[in-house]
Amino acid sequence: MIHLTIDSQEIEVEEGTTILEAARDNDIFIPTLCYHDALEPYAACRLCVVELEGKRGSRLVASCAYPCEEGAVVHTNSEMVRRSRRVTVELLMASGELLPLVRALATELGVPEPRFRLPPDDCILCGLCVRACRDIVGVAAISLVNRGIEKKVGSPFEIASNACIECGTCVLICPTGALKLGDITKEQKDVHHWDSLFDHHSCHICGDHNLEPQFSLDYRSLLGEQPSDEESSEG
Amino acid sequence: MANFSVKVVDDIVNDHRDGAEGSLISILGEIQERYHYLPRDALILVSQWVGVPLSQVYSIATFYNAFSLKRQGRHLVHVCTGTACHVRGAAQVLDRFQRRLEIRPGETTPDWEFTLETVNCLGACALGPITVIDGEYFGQMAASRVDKLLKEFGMEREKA
Amino acid sequence: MKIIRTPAELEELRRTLSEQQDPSQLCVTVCGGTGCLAFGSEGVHEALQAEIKAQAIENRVNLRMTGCPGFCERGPLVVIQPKGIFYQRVEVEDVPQIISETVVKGEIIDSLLYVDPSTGQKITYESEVPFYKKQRPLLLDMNGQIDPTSITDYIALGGYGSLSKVLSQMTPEEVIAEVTRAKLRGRGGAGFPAGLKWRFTREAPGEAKYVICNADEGDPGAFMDRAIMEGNPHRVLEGMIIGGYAIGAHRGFVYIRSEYPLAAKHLGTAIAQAREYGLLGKDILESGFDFDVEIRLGAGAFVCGEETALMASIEGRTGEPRPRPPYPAQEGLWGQPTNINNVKSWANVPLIIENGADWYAQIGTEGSKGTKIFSVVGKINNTGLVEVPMGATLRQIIFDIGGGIPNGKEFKAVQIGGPSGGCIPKEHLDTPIDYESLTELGAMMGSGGMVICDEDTCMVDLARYFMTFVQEESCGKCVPCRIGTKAMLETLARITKGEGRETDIHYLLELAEAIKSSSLCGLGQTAPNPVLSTLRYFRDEYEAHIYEKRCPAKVCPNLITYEVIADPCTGCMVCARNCPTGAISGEKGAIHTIDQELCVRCGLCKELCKFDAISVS
Amino acid sequence: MKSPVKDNLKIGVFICDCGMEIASYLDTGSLATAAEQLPHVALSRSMPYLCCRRGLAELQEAIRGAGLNRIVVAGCTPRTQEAHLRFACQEAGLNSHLLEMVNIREGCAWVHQADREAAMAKALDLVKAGVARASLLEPCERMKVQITPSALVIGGGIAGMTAALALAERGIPVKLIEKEHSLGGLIRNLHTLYPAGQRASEFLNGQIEALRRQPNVKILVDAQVSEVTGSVGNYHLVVTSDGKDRIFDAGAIIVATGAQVRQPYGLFRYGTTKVSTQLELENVLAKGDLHAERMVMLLCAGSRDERTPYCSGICCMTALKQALLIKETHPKAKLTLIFRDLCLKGNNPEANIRKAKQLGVDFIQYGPEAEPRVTAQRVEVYDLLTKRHTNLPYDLLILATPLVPQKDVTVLASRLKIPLDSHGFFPDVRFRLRPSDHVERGIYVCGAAHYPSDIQETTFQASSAAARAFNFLRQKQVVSEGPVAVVDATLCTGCGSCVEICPFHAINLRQQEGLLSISVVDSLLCKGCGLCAPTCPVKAIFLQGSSDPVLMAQIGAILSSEQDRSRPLILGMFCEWSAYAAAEIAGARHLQYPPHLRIIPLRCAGRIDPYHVLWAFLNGADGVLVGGCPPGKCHYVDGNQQAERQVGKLIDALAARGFEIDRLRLKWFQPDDASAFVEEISMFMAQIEDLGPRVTQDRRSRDVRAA
Repeated sequence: MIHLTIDSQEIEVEEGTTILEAARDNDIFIPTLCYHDALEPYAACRLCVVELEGKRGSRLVASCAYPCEEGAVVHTNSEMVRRSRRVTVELLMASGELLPLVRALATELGVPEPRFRLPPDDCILCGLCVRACRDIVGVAAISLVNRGIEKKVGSPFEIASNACIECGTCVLICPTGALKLGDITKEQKDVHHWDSLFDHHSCHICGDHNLEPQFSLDYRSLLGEQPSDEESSEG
Repeated sequence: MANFSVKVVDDIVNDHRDGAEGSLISILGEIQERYHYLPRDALILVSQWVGVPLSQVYSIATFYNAFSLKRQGRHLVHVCTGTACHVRGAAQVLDRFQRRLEIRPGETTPDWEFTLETVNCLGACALGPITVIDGEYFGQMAASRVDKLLKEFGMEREKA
Repeated sequence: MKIIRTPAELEELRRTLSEQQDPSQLCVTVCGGTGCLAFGSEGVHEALQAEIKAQAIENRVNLRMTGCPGFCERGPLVVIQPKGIFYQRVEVEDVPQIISETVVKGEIIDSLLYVDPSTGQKITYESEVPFYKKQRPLLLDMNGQIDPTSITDYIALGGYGSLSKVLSQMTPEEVIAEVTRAKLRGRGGAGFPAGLKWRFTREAPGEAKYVICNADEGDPGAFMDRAIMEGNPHRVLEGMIIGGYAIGAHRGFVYIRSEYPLAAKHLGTAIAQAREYGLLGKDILESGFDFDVEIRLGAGAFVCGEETALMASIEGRTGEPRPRPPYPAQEGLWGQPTNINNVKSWANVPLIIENGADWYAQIGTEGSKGTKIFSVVGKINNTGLVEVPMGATLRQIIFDIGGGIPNGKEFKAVQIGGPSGGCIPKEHLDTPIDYESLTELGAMMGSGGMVICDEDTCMVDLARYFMTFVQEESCGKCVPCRIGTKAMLETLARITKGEGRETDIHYLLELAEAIKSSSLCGLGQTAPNPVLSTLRYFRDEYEAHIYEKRCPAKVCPNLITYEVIADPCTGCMVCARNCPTGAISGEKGAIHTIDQELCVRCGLCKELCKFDAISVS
Repeated sequence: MKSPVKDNLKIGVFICDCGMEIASYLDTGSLATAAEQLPHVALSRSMPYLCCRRGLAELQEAIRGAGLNRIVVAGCTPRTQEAHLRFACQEAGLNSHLLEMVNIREGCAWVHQADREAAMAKALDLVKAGVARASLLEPCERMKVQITPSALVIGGGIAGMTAALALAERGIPVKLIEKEHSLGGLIRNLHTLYPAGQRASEFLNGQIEALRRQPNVKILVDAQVSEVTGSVGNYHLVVTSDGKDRIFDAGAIIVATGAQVRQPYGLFRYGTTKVSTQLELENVLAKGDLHAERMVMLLCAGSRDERTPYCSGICCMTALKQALLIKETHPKAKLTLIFRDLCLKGNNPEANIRKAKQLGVDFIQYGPEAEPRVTAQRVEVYDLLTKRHTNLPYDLLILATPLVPQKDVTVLASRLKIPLDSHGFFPDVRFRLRPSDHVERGIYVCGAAHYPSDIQETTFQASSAAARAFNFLRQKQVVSEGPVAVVDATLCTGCGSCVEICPFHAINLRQQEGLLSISVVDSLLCKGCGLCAPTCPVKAIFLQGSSDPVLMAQIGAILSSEQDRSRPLILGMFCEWSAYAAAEIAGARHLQYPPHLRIIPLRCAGRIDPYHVLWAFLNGADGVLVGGCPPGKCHYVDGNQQAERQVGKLIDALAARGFEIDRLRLKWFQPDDASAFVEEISMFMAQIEDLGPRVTQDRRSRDVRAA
């Protein structure tokens, strides 16, 4: 058993319990976005950061992943925490008015009108859908593609995924409702697609002859594949 | 540009058979080296042979700078934008290449001749600013040298 | 090739090898480091080979392509041993002369000698070059001497002696104790005590354990790791084997960034040779200890320098960091205890074992032991690698060794530690450098990249540069790093464009603090440093950009104008012909004028004008 | 583990507060107390977080301590937590299939926030149903089968050879069988290859050489598969080669039987001396005795029309290749290429067109509406570009005829139990099912057998098929878990209707000496959709965990409601892939809808049996809503159609007896369209409200019985 103090509350927990779990069991609220009981901690949204006192001054740690340590002193809502949370929330709001939780936090922390804007997007890249698809459903039809500010959730080659079983778990678990099954299964390739009427890339020489029918490659489309522009019609 | 061959990919993967998932990046690296980009078929085959989800292969292919999903031009132009090169004016050199080739970094000229890329540091800072074309180093670059260099690599089109 | 089975056999081999070597033997060494190769040393080497053959003096002269001794600025470097005659900026054309004059007749070729810019006098011998004289090469010592692709060269100089000592005379605990006593600190940048890390990993439970050499030298402008791997790969290997023995690991990985093909090649050769000689593999030197090493190439991701991201990459996933704890020492590669150290750290290990912890501990300062290699680049006369004891001052490095700033320009600041580091202005030139003092000054040791800035360097632009870098390299997992760095970059870009607002500096500070404190991994936590330190020492430059819409260093394109100075202009048309936007007009022989509307401030005209008739303001 | 005898059933009920997520809308405490009263419930309690470390520990403790042998968990959606809970049960020594989850969060607490009372009533009904169901649950055992580590490749064409080689190189013993006397398939008849123009024979010989050098490959020519028995991972094959029968086993089968070129007799004067197919031209070119001066190539000859609606994919490239070849050898020759569309693949399709144009090949585009006319002397065609009729005199007309399936495909298909598409090619069937619910069959199709494809495409498919076969074999064993159909041999009459209906060919009739033959379920192939159950006239086949008794108990329990009966009570029997998913997502989004709906999830709407519906009405349902996947979207091929049939039948029967058939509805739902779901429910609800409560008990039961 491990003993620690969270917001001046003496708490005893089993070894291996995270600060977040410990707090929840004692009705101490810590905001989270990318956390889900059924999944491994991801520690990406940084809303759940808490102040951990240490020899060399306090520091912030992600409570969803940080294990309770004997004698630890934790503050879940100190000024340090609130300062960082305020910025995080403001940054989250850069891509649009988001889910209730964030809006609630914004008002509570007195976050100003975001001073920085990104193209509107409901996805906050909490990765829940991707992790659920991989770790719960076990098909890994979608993944995080690109990196940095370009990062997004997508299926391979960003066309209909053939691994997707359309179970809807990703949609169910998405906290912002940003994800539609259609995004992953749009134009779900039908086995006969290659013999259907196709629209064409047109020839670069006279612009009139029609080149490769887009769906002549049904087999690949089944593999989440489609003849790509640069492969099919550029000279 | 070498035409994509299934056999080549088969063999590359087969060489890494025991490495399994751990060798994924090495495999993609070899394919990239062979074709200067990662053909879609190749990614699909790799995922199937190695036995990892295509989505994972795809996210790796899009995560690392060394990989490209777009077909590359005949000549690869790498402009070093490392710190040393930057303070010595790499920006102007890059700018000149962009104007001359009329493409941004990561893009390829419509005639599939040149692909322009930036690279973070080649560790040959003494020569900064550096440009590498098809593996050949050109040190102490200057905007004024760009045109000549491009001509050497067979760029005919007149200045835009 | 015969396998070395016992320490005795190793010693035996070493003796025979050194006996074969005649100290008076003529030997021409050519630097084969990437820097010199880029200068064309490959060609020089081939030419020398051909010439030696042509002159039929193979039996009298050895030719050797070595690693990088550090003086990249003057490459390609050629040294003629045993005298150590030092030729620089050698070209293929010079080769016949070198052979006929120097090698055969022993005469010095003046034109190829190095001229000390400060004194103006020619220097004949390598040992007298000030750039080398004031250094203390421990890790780079062999780079100029041995052929990195030959294990025997290394063994001849006592290589693998430490390994044999460890395996035959020391228990793992003793090894760890020795490293701990030497106070070796991780050279990756954070400076965590290596001995301690080793012990954690050794004591952590796990069915398999791993050691990793972090050779993902992503920090732009730093290339000392590359120099070590290219020039003396066996020492890194030896260090890893010793570490593996101490920790109880049987498998090691070297994670090299793909931008370093030569380093990977040499290390690969080294591994193959070590296996061949039985120094890797089963029951090394009859100790019963098995160990092997694999190379894993990175694929271009700065974040993979972060240990958890690096391990993810080795496991074949995207290089996304994961929260720590658990630390690699507890749960690393494939969930097993793993010890990650930087190339330099590993290379230090054989030295410590060979000369003892006490010897090592007396080099450097109280807190930071041993030497540190800096790559000194940017606005500096002697670009190159500088190895000095911890505690050397910036002045020594930049002026005594680095030869100061070119073209009589004014030194402004030095940027240390790359994207995670900060800049240090001239008032601190005399601070002795170690981990603590640098952190004090808002910089950090980092990999040891030093970028020298002179008066023409805009610190705001430099900050923006680094922010662009981390912003592009951010893996995008956590919010502060993904969106925060973007926000900072936008703000900086705005400032350099002359659209800065009063609130911007405050906003930057606010963001910086949050990103530092709440990011998931080291990349994010240190990303704001360049901005913070420039703000700390050069706030005035920021203010000049924001309030006066002025770039003091005349760098930021939107804040400068190019103009033709009337009298020097001869109307030669060069600028007009080359202007990419046709902004320059003027008759032949008449003074030209620049249309500020059309001008894109590419600087081409200024660069091309032979009469300095273009001014920037 | 053996199932406990009914009388010592010990059911444990655990109600999760989910922090305040559930507790702030539902009184979990009194739910627990209420559940305590239910039959066989030995223990019932509510807990703050069931999913957390502590919660799971408590659950396991209770199982061990109180000796519980059935568990009902009322909390959040099973989708995310079920796996963890099942695992916890398993750990505590309880078969994981004896756990029943009731969704009172997305399914109740979050969606009826306005009407707490009704929500409570609903929650209780859901728990009741859970308990009723749990008490009838039986353990399912997982079954493991070793895989025979070898492969059979059918077809020695380029596809077959590529696949065989790839597998062999990875140490898999491969039998490669070819029905012809020599390997190579279609390519044997080719002269050169597109686009590089390499000699086909060289290419082919290279391939064959590599194959012969490979010790892991055994080649059988003049061979055909004459019998296939066994199942997933272990196929027992009889291959007839030159009269002799060879018998061997294989874990995986790759179908690479290729296709054939149609001989279009009668079409465009084919059969006369001046008209030939591309394939015949290949031979001419190979021999080098081409003597025509004026040549016309007609593309899409006999394809992309009513009879053969598909694009054969490779003819355009062949035509272009041949054109270039001819122009090289006969620069003088006049050559016109008449096409509808040019289907060219590869990096730079224009390159060859340009080349051909430069060499003087004329291109004329025609449209389907104006097909070229071929007379003995000339080809008359309407040029779409010039909008003019053109006459082309010819000495040789080359028809680009499509690839069509091999003659014997149907036989092979039935032997391997794999489907054929409408044209007679082997489609690539993909199951949209959870990995845990189905095992791969180990049969893979590639090459022209799959659809007309060029060499690049074919080799790609072959490698891909080989890769999947390789990873299938590499597993060493297949494991199937979860509910499957079971036959009660004492009842089965061997009528074969379940064999008919099973979308996965998982049921076979076993002949018995002197007895009625009976149905036997291949539990590796069974995906547990339950389509078979309603079709069995004697109810001899049932789905584990979803048998009629179980479902009826659930229905009975869920409708024995204490809710205010002035409001209608509606039963939803929802396919878990569509309607139920939509309901859960509506919950996750906190969309509000009337609380008088009780949902029972099914694997597939096709499981619905008229009796279930009647039973529901008998038990006081005012309306029954059946929800399934939209047409073409069923995860079990055509379960939704079966549902439609069943419900349709019932509606007619009820209508015939003047029953208000508006009380029974079948609706299609998109899994992720939560708002549409809410709309549907509200509409149906309103409809039932208008109809008012059902007529009196006795009357009702009478007319239902009559039905």
